[in-house]
This record gives sequence, structure tokens and C-alpha cells, in this order.
Amino acid sequence: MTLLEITLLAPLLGGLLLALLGHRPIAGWINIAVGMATFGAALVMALEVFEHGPQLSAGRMFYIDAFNVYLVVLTAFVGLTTSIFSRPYMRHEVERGRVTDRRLRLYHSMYQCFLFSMLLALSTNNLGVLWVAMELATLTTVLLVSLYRTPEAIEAAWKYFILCGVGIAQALFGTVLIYFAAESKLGGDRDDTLLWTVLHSVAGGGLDPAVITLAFVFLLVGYGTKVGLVPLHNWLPDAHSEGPTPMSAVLSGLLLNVALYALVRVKMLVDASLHTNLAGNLMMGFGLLSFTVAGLFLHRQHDVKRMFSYSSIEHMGLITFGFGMGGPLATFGALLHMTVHSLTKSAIFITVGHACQLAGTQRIDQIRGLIRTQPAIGWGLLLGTVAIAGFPPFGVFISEFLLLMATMKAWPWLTIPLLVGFGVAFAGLARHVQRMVFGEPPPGQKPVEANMLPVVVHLFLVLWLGLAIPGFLARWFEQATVLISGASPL
Amino acid sequence: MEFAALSLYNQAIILFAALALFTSFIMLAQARMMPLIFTFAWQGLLLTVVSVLVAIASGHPQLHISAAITFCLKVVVIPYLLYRLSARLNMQYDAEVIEHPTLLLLGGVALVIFSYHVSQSIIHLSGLATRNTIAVSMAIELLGMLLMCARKSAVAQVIGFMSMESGIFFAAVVSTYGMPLIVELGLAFDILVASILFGVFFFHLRDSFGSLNVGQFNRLSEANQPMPSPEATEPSSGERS
Amino acid sequence: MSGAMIKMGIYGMVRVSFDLIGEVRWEWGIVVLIVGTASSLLGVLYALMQHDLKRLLAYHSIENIGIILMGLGMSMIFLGSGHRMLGTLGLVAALYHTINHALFKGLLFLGAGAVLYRTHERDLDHMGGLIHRMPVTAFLFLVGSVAISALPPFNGFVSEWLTFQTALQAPALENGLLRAMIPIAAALLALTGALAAACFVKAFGIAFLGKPRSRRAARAREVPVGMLGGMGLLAALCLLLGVFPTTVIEAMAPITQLLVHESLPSAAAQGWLWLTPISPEVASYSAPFVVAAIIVVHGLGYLFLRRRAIPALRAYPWDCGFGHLTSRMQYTSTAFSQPIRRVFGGVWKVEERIDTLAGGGPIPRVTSLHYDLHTQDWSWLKIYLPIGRLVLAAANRIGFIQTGNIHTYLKFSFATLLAFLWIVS
Amino acid sequence: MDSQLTAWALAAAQALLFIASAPLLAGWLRRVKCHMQNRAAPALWQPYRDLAKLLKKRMLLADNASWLFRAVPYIVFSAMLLAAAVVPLVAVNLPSAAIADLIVLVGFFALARFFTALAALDIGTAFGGMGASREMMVAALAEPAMLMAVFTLSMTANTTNLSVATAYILQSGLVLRPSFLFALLALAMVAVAETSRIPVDNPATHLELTMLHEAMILEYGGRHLALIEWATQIKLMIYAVLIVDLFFPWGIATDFSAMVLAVGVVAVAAKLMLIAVLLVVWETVLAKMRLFRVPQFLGFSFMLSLLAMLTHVVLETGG
Repeated sequence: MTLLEITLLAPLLGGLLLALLGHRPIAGWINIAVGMATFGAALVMALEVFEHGPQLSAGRMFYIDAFNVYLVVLTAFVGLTTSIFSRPYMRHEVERGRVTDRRLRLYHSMYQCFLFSMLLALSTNNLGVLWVAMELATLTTVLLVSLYRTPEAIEAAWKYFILCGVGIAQALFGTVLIYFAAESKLGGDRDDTLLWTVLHSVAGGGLDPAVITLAFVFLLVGYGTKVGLVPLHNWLPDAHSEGPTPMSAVLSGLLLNVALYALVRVKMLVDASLHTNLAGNLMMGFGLLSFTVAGLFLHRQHDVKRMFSYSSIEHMGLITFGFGMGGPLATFGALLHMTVHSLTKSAIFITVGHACQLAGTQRIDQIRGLIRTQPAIGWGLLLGTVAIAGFPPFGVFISEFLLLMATMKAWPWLTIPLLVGFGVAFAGLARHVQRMVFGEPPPGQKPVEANMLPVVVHLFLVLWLGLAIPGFLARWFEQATVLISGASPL
Repeated sequence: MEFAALSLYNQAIILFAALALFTSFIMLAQARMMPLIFTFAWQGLLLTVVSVLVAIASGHPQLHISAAITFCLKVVVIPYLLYRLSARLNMQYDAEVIEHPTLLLLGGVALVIFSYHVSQSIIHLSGLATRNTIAVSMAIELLGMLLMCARKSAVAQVIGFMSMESGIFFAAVVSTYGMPLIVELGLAFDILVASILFGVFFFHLRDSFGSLNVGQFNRLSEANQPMPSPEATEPSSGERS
Repeated sequence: MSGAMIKMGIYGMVRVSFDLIGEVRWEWGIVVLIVGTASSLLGVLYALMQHDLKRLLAYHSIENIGIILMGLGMSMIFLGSGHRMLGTLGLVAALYHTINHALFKGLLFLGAGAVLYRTHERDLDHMGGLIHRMPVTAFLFLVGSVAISALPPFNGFVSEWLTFQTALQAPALENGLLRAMIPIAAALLALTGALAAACFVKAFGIAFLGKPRSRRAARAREVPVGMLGGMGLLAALCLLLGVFPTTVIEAMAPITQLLVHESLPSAAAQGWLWLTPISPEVASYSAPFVVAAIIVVHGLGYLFLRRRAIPALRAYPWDCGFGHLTSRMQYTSTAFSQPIRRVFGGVWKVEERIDTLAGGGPIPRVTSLHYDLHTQDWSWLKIYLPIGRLVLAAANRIGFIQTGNIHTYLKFSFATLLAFLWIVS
Repeated sequence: MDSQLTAWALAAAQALLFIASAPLLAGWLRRVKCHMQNRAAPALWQPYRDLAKLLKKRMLLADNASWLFRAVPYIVFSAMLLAAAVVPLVAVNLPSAAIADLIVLVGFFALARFFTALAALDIGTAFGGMGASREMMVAALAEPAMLMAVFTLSMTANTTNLSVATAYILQSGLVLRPSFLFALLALAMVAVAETSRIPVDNPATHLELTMLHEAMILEYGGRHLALIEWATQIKLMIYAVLIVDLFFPWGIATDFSAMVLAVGVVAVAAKLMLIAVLLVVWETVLAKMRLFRVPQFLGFSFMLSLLAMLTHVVLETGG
């Protein structure tokens, strides 16, 4: 069994096992164990890829290169830490009566299935399977979003389901069009035609530009819905705020990344066959719009998880903008930003989850004085916010700075909206978080059982990435950058 | 190419495609629940027939498989599920009010023209005689989306969604003789799961909101929400350092 | 906190702009230089108007960041135009000032903390006379003040001197505009330095000198040895870094090697006694001599003047013959900065109000006088607040996107798709 | 090694000569002024007598004077002493010039001013506060103007080392640089402001509305006052020497033979006498200006120095 198979099978089998096992207390631990197995296998696989270069599995079904392997590791890692967090969190939710035992089983099972679908989406070599996995990810998370069965949760899940379903259907149409273009070019073995490796190798030779352009529009709208690009983003704040917090952490930290990954893969194809900057320009426009609008939305939030989900939209917009800009520096920055954003945002959601349990509500104006009631949570939230707002010495600062630099080089005038956007977003976060952390705690507020280990680990990693990108990681990013943009940033 | 010069198979394909498009329009205008579901099943059947015809005409036997899948899903399983659900939810005789039906149909016509315009740039690639059906498939997809936009009922939305999928599937059949098998299987699996989930959600929705009118779901609206009170607008430059 | 936090920002900038980007463009240098100059000047001007000690120090951080940025900007300009040595000089100046700022700002914040600890006052106008009650703190704060005001022989002076030296090499540039611009920036740096000195004369003078202005200040005690030790260490470092700059610059060589693959061998070419950043003919500075001279003068003064003199007599201050001196007759911090406030009037929004209450009687006599002064940065009023309002208004309006209605959302999606299809076809 | 030693000895001698002759310049200034204004003049060495008297007097300290108050005179004096040591009075190429360059010189002045202002605040009198506040304002405005003027010179000579700059100008002979003209004017105006002369300040009054520098040192007496007065005289002399040596360096000694040195002494004495006369004329024809006219005055000098710099860049380097 190859490492890749372990990486994929562990969550799949884990999901089945957890579905059979029911709600026993050990389920939480098994969840963690499966996460660990996945992460371990992914890490070893990553090291192998790092040493020996891209791997194509037997039957060419899976393709692992520098770009997706690091996302695989990131996914497995955040999946692991979130499962560590979710054990006490979900137990607390059961105690509060928000979740029944049956649903806890559903939660655990779906959690692993969701991880499986994301890992599949990342590692597959087939654009069609990529689409299938993305749809699967939607289906599994729909159940998780509606876990609490409150009217709001149901409503959010429904919107998520319909909007993402529609979106992903557009992506399917785009995939069909790509297949159409490739098929008319290649003929031959039909099963190979949608393979990424095959497509990428023929793309330079000229897939039909008109078809590819149309396909890209459909794919952009489709996967863009999942990325949460404005104006396709409307499902995102609902789904993030109404689902259980571990779900929000993985949705923000991982699902958006995977969708963006799909988009970038497609963009690589399109760029290779179009020789214009159409794809990049569309992505830049989309990204900038999302970045600005989401920053404004931050100001008007009453719900803390909703606020941070808008922050996710904002950062996704920024990353899309970066990838859209292309060029080694921007791509490097966008890759780095993807990483640090996932780490930071999942840490923030974990902290926010504890904070909400502490205050018994998600309403910002009722969460106060965290730092006094439970300093670990208060500091976690504060540092997380500082990090996500792009303050040095955290890694987000470095990646945002890189993106700014790249913008300054390629599109000097766009630096201004970017800087304004940073300011607006920071103000939006600061005005809410400051009061949540430092305000006067309401009487009778008691600390809760919290596992801050994932937060500490995540923030530490982000800090580390901000202080010094470790050599192997830098080379890794560099390889990925070369893959995507064709040139090295270093 | 002159239409009359086409083989009978191809003429039949184009005919059935036109009929499928027509069913889309019917769905758009159909206010009552049961006929809507049936129309959807009819559309599925037309697609199946097209697939089989294409399979025979082009000699791609694997299209038979996808035709079989389509038949099972779009003609049997999903309509049946929807029918059962409507019956259990006691809404099979419901009819919803369609606002501006004429405008909606005109919009549908515009969409057909639009998709024809869009597909003009790509159909030259196809070697198939029936390549103009690509425009039809895109139109079916867009009409499905229009249906979702226009209808208030959750069931109608699901039908619109499924109709979109049909359109895409149709596009795959007429442009490239279907997708690779693994993709088709995955797709079928996803659609099956989705339709089951939709069913589950109907109950949840009714439990939570008392109806399946999705237009009423706006608990999570931000449009009329006031801004958070501006407590913290005092200058805090002292903390700046 | 301030010292370290800001370091991080500079660190990030330096690291990214020199390390990752590699090729430095001089256009960016201009931007950095302008931003640095503006923030240093405005920072010190705003600081001057503060009477809250910590806030005053915070504004000085803005000023010092500006100075660091000036060094960096010039470094970028020189590097970008191919003058590697001079670029290194600018970088060394910036890095040196970064270290120095951390040291003296840390010292000053600790000092402010010590004062806060014993008097519970942050307002300068409620302090006064602390030099008698807290002599050691006063001395250490004075060291910090001298250092931040860029006076020899302390560390702040060295880095500012290096910045000046960098600026003076502007004739080496080909671009006439730059040649003219950089010296002007340097002159503004001089203005900043002089204003900083004025500000710290005010801060130290009002807080530590004169008579106590409040009961708390009158009852203050010296802080515990632990706190003094921390400050003492920083003060010693301030002096050491000021007196032995050559050693420091040599120690920084690996950093500059890493960043721009260059170091400044000429800086210490004449031995540790002489700091000669470019060559001894161009400029040199010997801090050890300065310290030695000050010590010698003090020694001679003691030998010839103090030792033989009769012990000094204590008396009322003369004060041009005015009578008894009370603490309320002293200059306040507001009064102290009044001339500068007049001169640079446009920089702040000044609200001045004088309430007089005239007593009754045939000849109106002023019985009570109340003076109220409120200064705010224009930048806050004219930039931040309107922008803040604008953002809030925009945020308020933009809520319409999130109607909560799934049909609206679907329409967005549909419209986007159609629009794009229209665009590309 | 031997020549090194001689050079150092000469440097020390020059510094001593500098500080020793500073009161003489002040005396000369006063004398000329009296003549100009038809008053009976004091003796040329009257300043020495004043200093000696002050040095001998018993100290009288305000009762709340702190240690800072007592240390300030020494700090101020040593700053001026150092400044005097680096300015080439009689000869260039002396090793002491390397201790500090023009910028450090400005730094010394700033150091002295900083501590004088602090000492003024120490007692807590309103006069002290007023003096300190005004002095710092004037300094803030004068310093950039002065540095700009100095920068013009040092950009021409490509050095901030005073001795090297003087030697450069001496060597290049008579060059009619417009930038130098502007810089000279600017520097002269700054010097007037910095040495507390009319029209910025009036060193001779104790009228509260007019005084700047005097207000700061009101509470000093005895040897402290002597040191501060002496330092002030040195400062005046430094400015005078700066102007004459930087702009009119002719006659200054470039090697250390006795003859050349003697010529240097005579030349500098003559030039200083002349500039003192000019200063007196200036002070006699002008009236003290209102405090808030001072910024305009210094602004004008800043503009001049800016002009100097720009003419240097635009006209003289052909950039």
C-alpha cells in the first residue's frame, strides 16, 4: 500500500468505522487517531515528493507534485488539530444538549468523510474526479452545517447546499467543455483525456482558445462559489456561523483552499493554452472585489463566527488576486498566504469556539472580558486577530507584504485599494475583538474546559513562518511557484 | 449543413433535443407540483433517448451505460423520490403563484438566444453533425438556473437544480459522447446522494419553517440589520506605539 | 512593548525588501524616504503637544520609525542606483537606529512606568520635582532623554549622525532630483532632532524638575532596586552603544553581509577610537574623546573650583526679584510648547478657550481664570475620522448584498455567469 | 611619532588659545559697540575681570536646586570646549579635528542647549520655563537652517570634517560660488540667532519680554555663572571662526612651522576683529524683533540655505 493510499484510505475507513461505532466516548479519540495516521502518512509522502519530485500513481489516477502535496499536508495537519480541539468541544455541546448522541456519530463520521473528499480532490489527477470530490465535500459538510438543527442552521445549510450545488454544476459544465476541447484535440484514449498531466502537456500545443475561455468562465463561477468570491459568497457566512465550530475551522481553513486549488489548476491550463492574461485578470478583479467588500462587511457583524467568516472571504479574495496576478513573487506570496491563513483562521475559530462556549452566545456584544475570565482564550483570540490582521512578526504579514510588493511591481495603482482594504479590514476586526477581549466580563462568567494546544501550535507555526521560512519549506514553495508561474521567485 | 441532408438518426437527435428544451420551458411555466415532477421525468426520458440515439449513431457503446444511468436516476429514482416526498409532505396538489409568467418565458427565450450566441464560438470544434445541440444543452442548463431563481418552493428549486445537471449531462453526450466512465459514476453517485439529502432537508425545512417556501428563509439576512453601536470611535492614539 | 513591536515591523520590511526581493528599486526608496521624513516630523510635532507621558513616548516611536525609514529609504536609493557601499551605510544607520530606539525607548518607557508606579500619574502637569524624590530614576530617564534627543555622546546621536552622513553622500547620485531631495530630507531630520530635544526638555523638565505639582508627586519615593536595575542596564547600553560605535558596526557586518552582501570595513579602519564611515577625510567622529573631555572638565572643575571653594549657600531663588515661589507659578507643559505651537500652528487642530470670571465691585477684577487647551492631530480629524465614517457608511450600505433571500443569491450567481459569458463571447 | 606628538600638542595649544581668547573677542565686541554708540567703552579685558570675579565668589544656590542644576555648567562648558577643539582657528590638518565633524559640532551645541534648558526648568521659576521654551523653539528652527548651510559646504568639499573642508576651500582658491554666498548669509543669520544677539535676542537686558538666553541662566551665580558665560563667549567665537575660516580661509596655517603659525594667528585675529565690527554695525542698526517674528527670520535663513543647496546642485554640478 502506498503512502498516498494510506492518506486517502485512513479518513475513508475512519469515517466508516466511526459511523459503525456510534457515540461512544472513544469515538473522539479514534477521530484523533485517524487524523494522526493521515497526517503522518501525508508528511512522509510529502518528504518523498520533496526528495524525488512529482509522483504519478499506478493507473495515473493520482498525481502528487509540490503544489498539491503541501496542501495535502496542510489539510491533514489542520484536520488533525481540529479533531483534537473538537473532542472536548463536542462533548461540551452534548452536555449543553445542542447535539444528540446520534448526531455526534454523524459528526464524527462526516468529519472524516469530508477530509477524505478534500484529500481526494487534492491528490487526484483527473479533473472530473476533482469535481466529484468537490461535490462530495459539499454533501458531507451540508450535514455538518445543519448539525444543530436550529432553523438558522437548516436555513444556512439549505443555502449552502443550493448555492454551492448550483455553483459546482457550473464547474461541471466547465469541465465538460474542457473535456470537449481536449477530446477534439487528442481523440484517442477517452479515459485519459481528463487527466491533468495529459491536459497540461497538450495545453501548450493549443487547446481551442474559445472553448477554453468559455470553460474557464464556468469553472471560475463554479469553483469561485466554493472559494467564496463576492458576489458568489453569500452562502459562506451563513454556513460558517451556524455550523459547529470545528466545522467552521475546517471550512475556512481547508475547504476554501481546496476550491482555490482547483481554480488555480484550471488557471494553469487556461494560461498555457490562451497566451493572454484573461484568466488572471478575471481572478484579479474577482479577488479585489471580494477583498474590499468583505472588509466592509467585517464592520457590520454581530456574530463573531460570521465576522471571521467574512475575514476568510477577504483573505480568499486576496489570495485569488495574488494567483490572478501571476508571476513568481505573487504566486509565492499567495501560496504562503494560503498556508498562514489556514493555520491562523483555524486557530481563531478554535479559540472563538471556546469563547462562545464561555459566554454561551456567539453575539459579539455579549462576549466580553475574555482575557480576565480565561486568559488563555483571551490571548489566543487577541494574538490570532493580530496575526490575521497582518501584523508582524506573524507570517500573514510576510505573505501580505509579498503580495503588496508584487502588486507594486506589476500594477502599482492597485496597491492603493489593497492598502485601503487592509486598513478597513483591520479596523473592522479591531473594533470588535478589542472589546471582546478586554471589556468588562459579565458577572458569573466562568472558564470552560479548553484545549488550547492546537491554537498554540498553529500560532507558533505562523509566527515561525513570519520570522523565518524554513529552508525546506521555502524550496517547497519555490517548486510550487515554479510549477504554477513558470519562474522562480528567489 | 442542410438539415435534410442529415441522417435520420441525427434528425431524430435534434428533434429530441428540441423536445427536451421544450420541456424546460414547460417546467418554467408549470405552477403545480405534480406536473412539474412529471415534466422533469419526461425530460430525463428524452435525454435517455438522445443518449441511446447518439450511442447508436456514433458507435460509442459506453453511452448506453450512461443512458442507463440517466434513465435510472432522472426518470425513475429522482422523480419517484420527489413524488413520495411531496405526498408525505402533503403538497402534491400545491400550486405556487408564478410572478410575471410572460416575462419569465421571454427571459427563457432570451437565454436560448444567448446560449446560441455563446456557443457559436465553440461549435466549430465538434465534428458531430448534431453540434448545434450544444447550444440547446447550455440553454437547458441556464433555464434550470432561471427556474431556481424564479421559484419559491424548495421542491421546484431541486427540480431546477436537477434540470441543470441534465443540461450538463446532455452537453457531455452531444459534444463528446459522454464523459469518462469514472466521472460519470462519481457524478451519478453525487446526484443520488444529493437527492437523498434534499429529501432529508425537506423535512427539516418544514419542521423549522412550517413550509417549503424558501422565499421565507431570511433569518440570516443582514440587509435590514443595524450597524453595531459605535462605542469605540474615540481616538485611541495613545495605544498606538 | 513599543520598542520590540516596532522592531518587528522594521524587521519584516528589511527582511522582505532586501532579502527576498533582491533587486532594490530606487523608486521605492523615494517612497520610503518621503514616508519616513513625514512620519518623523509629524510624530515629533504631535509628541510635543502631549502632556500624557506615555502617549508622548508613543508618538516618539512614530518619529523614530520615521528616522529608521529615512535610513532605509536612502539605503534603497543608493543600492538601487548601484552605490553598494553607500547603500550599506544607510542600512547600517537604519539598523543601528533600530537597536538604539529599542534601547532608549525601552528605558524611557520603564522610566515612565516607574513614575506611574510611584505617583499614579501619567499627566506631566501633575508631576514635577521628582528629581529630588526619585534621583536615580531621574538620572536614568535623563540618560534616555539625551539619547533619544540625539545628543552626543549617547547612542541616538551615532545613528542619526550616520544617517546624516548617508544623506551627505547624495552628490554621488546621478539623478539631480535625488541629489536635491536627500539633503532637504536631512535638514528636516535636523528639525526633527531639534524638536525632539525640545520635547524631552519639556518632558524631563516638567516631570522631574521644578517643584511638585501634585500631592502624589510630592510624596513619591524611589522605585525598588529591581526596577532601577533594569533601567540601569538599558542606560548603560545606551552609553556603550554611543561610545563604541565602531565595535557595534563591526558586529553588524554579518547582518549587512547577509542582506546586501556588503559590509563597512572603512568604518573602523582607523581603530576603535575613530568612527569613519566612508573615509577619515570625509567624516569622522570619536565618541570616546567626547566622553573623556566631559570627564576631564568635570575633574578639573572639581580640582580647581569646588575643592577650594566655600560650600555653597542655599537661598530662595532670585527670580528677578519676584516673591515667594509656588509650584503653580511654574511653566506647564502646555505653556512650554506654546511657542512651537504658534510656529507650526497648522499642524494641529487647536482649541483654545479662556474662561474669565469677573468679580463684582466698581473695578471689575478677575476672580477666576480658566484656561483650556485641546490639541488634536489634523491627521486624526481630517483623515482617520472621515475615512472611518466613510467606511462605516459603506459597511452600512453594503448590507443589501446579504439579503438572506436565496433567490437574490441565485440571481447574483446567475447574473455573474451571464455577464462573464457575455464578456468572453 | 614625533610629528604626531607635535601635532597633538599644537592642537591642544590651539584649543587653549581658542578658549582663552574667547572673552577677548567679547571684550572687543563690547568696546566697538560702545564706540559706535558713543558710549564710554570698558577695557578690552573687562570680560576676563568679570570671569575672575565670578569664579572667586561664594556660591549661592536656590534651595530646591538639584544635582542636575550643579552639573549643567560643567557639561555646557565641556561641550563648548570640545567644539572649540575641533574648529581650526590657526591651523588646519590638526589631528583634533577628527574627533568631531560639523554635524557633531551642531550636536555639541544642541547638547549644551539641552542641558541649559533643563537647568532653567530645575528651579521652577516662570522665567526659567519661558527662557527654556523660547530657546528650544529658536533652536528647532535654527538647526535645520544651519545644517543646510553646512551641507552645502560639505557637499562641495565632499567632507564634513571642518579642517579638511577648510583646506579644500583654501586650496581651490578664489571661486565665486553663488551657493557659498547664500550659505554664508544663512549661516550668519543662524549664528546671530544661536548666539543670542540682536535682533533675535538681546544679551544685554534682563527685561522679561525680550530675553531668551538670559532668562535661562537667571538663577546661576558664582563659578557656575562664570562657566556658562565663558561657554557663551566661546560659542560666539566658534561661530565667528566658522564663518571666517570656512568662507575666507586665507592666511590659515597649513603646516606647523612657527612663521606660518604666526601668520595664521595674525590673520585670524584680523578677520575676527573685522567680523566683530560688522556684527556691531548689524546690531546697532537693527532693533530686537518680537519673538514671533523670529520664525520668519529663521525661515528666511532656511530659505537662503535651501537656495544655496539648490544652486549648488543645479548650477555648480551641472546635474
